[in-house]
Amino acid sequence: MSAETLTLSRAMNEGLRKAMENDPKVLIMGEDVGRLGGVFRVTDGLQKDFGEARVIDTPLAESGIVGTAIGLALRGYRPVCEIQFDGFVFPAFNQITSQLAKMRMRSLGTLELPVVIRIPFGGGIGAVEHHSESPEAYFTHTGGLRVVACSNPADAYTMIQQAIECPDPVIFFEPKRRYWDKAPVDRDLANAAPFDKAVVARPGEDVTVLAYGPMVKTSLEAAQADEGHSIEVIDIRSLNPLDEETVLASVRRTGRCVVVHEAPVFSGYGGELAARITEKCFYHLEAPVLRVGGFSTPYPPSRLEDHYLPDLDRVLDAVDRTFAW
Amino acid sequence: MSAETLTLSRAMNEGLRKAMENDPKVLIMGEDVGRLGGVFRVTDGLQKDFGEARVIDTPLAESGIVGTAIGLALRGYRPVCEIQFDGFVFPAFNQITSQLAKMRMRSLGTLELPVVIRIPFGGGIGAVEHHSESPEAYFTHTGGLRVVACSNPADAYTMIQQAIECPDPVIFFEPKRRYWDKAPVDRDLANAAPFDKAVVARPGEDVTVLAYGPMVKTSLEAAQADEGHSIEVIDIRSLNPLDEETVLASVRRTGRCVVVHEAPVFSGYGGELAARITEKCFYHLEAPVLRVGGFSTPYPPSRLEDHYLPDLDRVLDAVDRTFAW
Amino acid sequence: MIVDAARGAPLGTDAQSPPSELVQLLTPEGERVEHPDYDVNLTPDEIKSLYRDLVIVRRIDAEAVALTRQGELGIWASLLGQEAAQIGSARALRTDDMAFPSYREHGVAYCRGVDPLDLLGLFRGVNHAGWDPKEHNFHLYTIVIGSHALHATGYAMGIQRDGTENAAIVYFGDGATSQGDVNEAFVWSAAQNAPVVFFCQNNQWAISEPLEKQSRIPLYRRAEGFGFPGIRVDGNDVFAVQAVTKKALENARSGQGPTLIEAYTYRMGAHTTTDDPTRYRLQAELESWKLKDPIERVKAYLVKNEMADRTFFDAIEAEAKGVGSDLRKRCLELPDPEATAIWENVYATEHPMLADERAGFTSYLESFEEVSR
Amino acid sequence: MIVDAARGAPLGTDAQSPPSELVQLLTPEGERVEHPDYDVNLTPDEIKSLYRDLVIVRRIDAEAVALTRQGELGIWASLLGQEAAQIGSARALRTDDMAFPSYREHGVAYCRGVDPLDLLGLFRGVNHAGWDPKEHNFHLYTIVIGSHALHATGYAMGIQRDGTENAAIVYFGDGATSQGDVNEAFVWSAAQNAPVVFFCQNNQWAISEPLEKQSRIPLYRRAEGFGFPGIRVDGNDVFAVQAVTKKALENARSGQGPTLIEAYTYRMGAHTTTDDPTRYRLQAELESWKLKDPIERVKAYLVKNEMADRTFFDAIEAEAKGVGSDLRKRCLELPDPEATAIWENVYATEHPMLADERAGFTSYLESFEEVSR
Ligand SMILES: Cc1ncc(C[n+]2csc(CCOP(=O)(O)OP(=O)(O)O)c2C)c(N)n1
Ligand SMILES: Cc1ncc(C[n+]2csc(CCOP(=O)(O)OP(=O)(O)O)c2C)c(N)n1
Ligand SMILES: [Mg+2]
Ligand SMILES: [Mg+2]
Repeated sequence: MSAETLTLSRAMNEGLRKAMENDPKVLIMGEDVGRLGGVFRVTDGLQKDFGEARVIDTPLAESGIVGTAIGLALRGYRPVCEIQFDGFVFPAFNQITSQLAKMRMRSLGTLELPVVIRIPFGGGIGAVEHHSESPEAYFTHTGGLRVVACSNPADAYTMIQQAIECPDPVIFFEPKRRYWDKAPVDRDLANAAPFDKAVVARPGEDVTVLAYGPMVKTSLEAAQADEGHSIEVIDIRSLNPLDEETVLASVRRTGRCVVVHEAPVFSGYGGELAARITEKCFYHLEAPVLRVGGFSTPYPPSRLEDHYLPDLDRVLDAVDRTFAW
Repeated sequence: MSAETLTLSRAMNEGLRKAMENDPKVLIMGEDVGRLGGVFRVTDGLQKDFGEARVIDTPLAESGIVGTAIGLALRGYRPVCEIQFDGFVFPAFNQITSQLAKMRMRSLGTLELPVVIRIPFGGGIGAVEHHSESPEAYFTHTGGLRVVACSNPADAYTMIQQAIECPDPVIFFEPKRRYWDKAPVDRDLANAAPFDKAVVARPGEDVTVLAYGPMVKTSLEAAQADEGHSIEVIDIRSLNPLDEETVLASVRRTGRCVVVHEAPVFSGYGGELAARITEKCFYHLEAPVLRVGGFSTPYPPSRLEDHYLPDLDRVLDAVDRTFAW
Repeated sequence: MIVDAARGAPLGTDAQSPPSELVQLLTPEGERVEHPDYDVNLTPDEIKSLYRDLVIVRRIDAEAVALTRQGELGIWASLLGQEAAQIGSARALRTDDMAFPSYREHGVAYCRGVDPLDLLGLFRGVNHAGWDPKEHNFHLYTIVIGSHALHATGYAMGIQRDGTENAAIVYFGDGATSQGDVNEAFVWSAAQNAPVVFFCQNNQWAISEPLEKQSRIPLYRRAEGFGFPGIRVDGNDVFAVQAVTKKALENARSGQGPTLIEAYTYRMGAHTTTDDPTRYRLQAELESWKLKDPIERVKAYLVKNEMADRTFFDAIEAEAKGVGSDLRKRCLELPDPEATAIWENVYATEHPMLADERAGFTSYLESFEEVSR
Repeated sequence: MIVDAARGAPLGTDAQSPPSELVQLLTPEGERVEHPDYDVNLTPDEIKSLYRDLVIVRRIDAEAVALTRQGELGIWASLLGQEAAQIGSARALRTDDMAFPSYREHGVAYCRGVDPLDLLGLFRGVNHAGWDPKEHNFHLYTIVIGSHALHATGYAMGIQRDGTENAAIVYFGDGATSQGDVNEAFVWSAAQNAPVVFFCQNNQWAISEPLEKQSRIPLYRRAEGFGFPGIRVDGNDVFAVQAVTKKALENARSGQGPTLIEAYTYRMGAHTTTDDPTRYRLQAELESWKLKDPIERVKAYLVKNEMADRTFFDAIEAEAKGVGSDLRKRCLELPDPEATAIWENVYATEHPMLADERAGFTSYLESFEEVSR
């Protein structure tokens, strides 16, 4: 096994590099992705090695980034777009929702748009407004898109390559506060789980905790800290399609479930998980599926984000409540 | 009581007129809202009577419509924006999500944006692509916005006036396939329920059906048709804030609940309702909350919409399933 | 006073003013005129062929309007009056150029070899688009105004990377020039020097809104502000449109970047079959544009120059009629899609939840059949 | 070859070329020069007052950078080098005009009477914006690029409807000109003839991207394409900026509609304190711009014309220092908000779910206190 310890940012970078080496049609585009290497250095060095035609510093216009990426894909390219921060994906929302997601169906399958949209997401880095959003639910509700989130360097490396290879458009969420976390990365793709499968990040017996992106680490820490219960943590990884099988099997076994995400709970992705799990495991559940997440407000100023964001204690509080039901 | 029979479109029109008469700061803006009176004639005659300064035929740019409406609101106006069809709200998504929803909080409450965004929504009119969408979940997940949907002429008349009076931004959904349905309209606002309250549209004993917008009528027809069960139909009206009290009281009484909307079920608003109700009524539920809605695909060509959209039979099928659980 | 101030543009709105800067090679009366920068050199057969296109396309359009009236289509966006803008520009394209239409480009579709029947699917509601864009180098209709201007620009960036001598052309209306996406496409194509031609059919109206609601100067001048050439052409003059488009395409193919063409024309019909233009525009305006009809002037030219006679015109008329009735017949035969089409082509490969939904719905449907059996 | 084709603009990118069309009234050496269309007539006291503004604002900025280095602020967007563009334009405003800043307009904020402390809240993370826009006629900072160009335009439409003689001004960068929203604001303001001045600080960089990634011609020319005037001014010349802005504002107030001003300047510092410009630009460029410093030239002018002496400059220096240390002191005292602020000001009135969340969280927090007691 060729595992080497990398930061998540570096693992992304190497995954992108690999994809570019394997397929000359793969392009990188976005604001500051060239000489600067992106504000999180995910594209560091790629323009130097692959040239300005393949690593494009774009005009400052997100609708333009996604719209021209669609055009490039129609011409046979595989663009990987970087949206600089989560809060800046909204100018591109129209192109994503009405064009990127729908063009395969609109064309009766004659067109495909293998476009990947990378979005560093989530809070916890003390940033100013619009730099800490978790907009995944907007995309999971949009049929035609695949939505995935990586949580660690190893997955970053493999999932980005799988996403680029995928013929469908993929919204690829990267947990920005975990960019500098290090972990071993196995460079052999053959060992990797398919990017549309959930994985059990930590097996357990008593309760299932579902998380993705930055909250996987938080959930694992909670599981570690809880001496009273054996917590199973599942890294959802693919939000749409959801790997129901893995999730339902776990909840049927444990009978309890807590969903964790940073996004506001109200009308968020956790609602889907809770509703679906409840429908499919109704008689297995000892307590309702509980959701831990951001509050139903705009993201607060960063000095308040520790309150706003789920942490180990809030996860454990929810776990405890499922036992007290 | 001064009830008169009006179409929903006409009731909207008269509600808007009333609001404009009551407050000279109320403006109407949108594409074709002037001389044409809007493609659904909701603003018919208003430009003629209130002039071009108050009823503005805007450039063809939705981000511009919402963005300039925000500016007008900052100057003390109360703009009511028309988005011509549901599928055309997405170019304005950035302005709605990052500006309209968040400015009160951003300003520590010194600014308010009493902007109403009217969106004719939903399918069933045999239209081409982008003219039959149900994008409400994108907005219910966005803190800072109020999201309401009217389902009948009487509510159209009162709710639009309440929305315009409200100091918060309101996303106002109008059930486009019901525009030509007629019903009595009570012009006395004092008799109207607050626009953020749900109403029991039809009392019943055995199962609660939750709906809003166009699906209220469908649900009422289902209730009417079901001879085996006594169905209570609740018109949610306000999606955010949700009137939990009315909803929970009903479900606790019936022990069964079906949620109906046209939007795709996956990661939709029904997920929130199901998750929330399950959490708050866990021991009252005889069956999981079931969701009836659009499929997790783009909206299909109109010749397939009768399959795609929930109808009486699909509502009853879900009701039956809650009894068979 | 408020009203006036708010109506805007008191400096003098010349957006609508008589277009003096307009490239014209054929007058409404059918006279050939010279232009210092543009010329066409067409054989009589080529001119007759253009005439044929114009007539047939108008006929296809009329048939679709009739089919809509009879409930066979849900809606139709008529190109009536815009035939020369569409045929002239489309006939300037090479097969391996790529065209991105809006929703009214039935004439362009025809020139790109799309079976008119395939256009009807979307308006009838049996599909969202019925042709393979790659087969015709003619993209799908785009209904969300302006979005496809960016697609064309991106496609043109792909052409640059492929190193081939091709161009993309994108069609949109006067109203579309207000959309952020169209302006972003101007930004991108200029900064990237992309081989794309922006073809704006200024038909004077965006549904009920006249041009001055969008712009106070002629639209072709927008391009200057982005650093590439803009030109206004008589959109009812098929010769001029072809000449101007040809040159813009050549410039694009030879690395000289984008051009904006404003084809000055008129939407003779309603916005769509559901629209009622009597609510917002005057009959007189329509009458004045009738005198500038794009087909009549070619006919006048052919007649004046004795290039065609009655037999020719009758034959074209008959052919067009045939195309129309054939289209009607085939339209009525268009099958409705199966319910399961809802889940098709959403993703490239099996999506477990969609598969569940489809299976669930199928057995739900079967439950009715069982009951009725 | 692909690389070259894709890099774009082989026609000759003059977006970056030496700005000959630039309005200048004071050279980098401190010489007053004449301009046919623009002039300023400032008393020595007024000039000294401008000098004072420039110095104090630079000092506020430097203090904020230092506070960031020391971890007291999370981030800071320095205006270093752009003082004249901001002071010159803001000093042209009337109190009852309205300004819409981007996130770097600390100099404008200062002129609008915003306590510099109130600017720090957002960068420290104790709030999203710390001043009342209505009190200062200075809107909140807008971080999402370009969005506020539409707000300013809408606000200006409100001015039209009120019938008052005012104008709105909106500040944005060179990069922002690529955003759809900014271009839609151009469309709207032209069509509506709104009294708005678009003030673009072209500081040559959008984070790491040089201007030619956004445009191949000078930015001020963008306005032509929309039918209103654009003008490029030496953004490091406080006299010229003031003169040009004053005229544009007067035009707006008197019903002549929008103007685009491109203030040609340079971002002397990093994009923000988290940026590392050595990765993408050369020291030589910085050095050449140092010679055009906006403060030095006013100083040279004052000295040359014997309007100020050492005592004056020392006094200003001391005052600036005082402002800086006072700011530092007050910054350190800025209290963190209470957790319950999360639910405040989201809606105008009580929102039942938010109330539930707040109550739930409060008792959750209390449960810890109980444990720790
Ligand atoms: C983004 C968006 N907003 C609104 C509409 C509704 N709509 C359809 S056509 C049209 C007018 C288009 O005018 P123009 O661009 O001049 O094209 P024309 O129809 O005249 O060919 C409008 C507003 C739309 N399709 N897309
Ligand atoms: C819509 C949006 N996209 C991306 C960003 C991230 N971002 C912040 S500043 C910036 C560059 C802005 O450049 P410019 O407009 O020239 O202003 P300057 O910072 O030079 O003053 C970018 C890309 C943003 N804030 N908003
Ligand atoms: Mg038009
Ligand atoms: Mg800049």
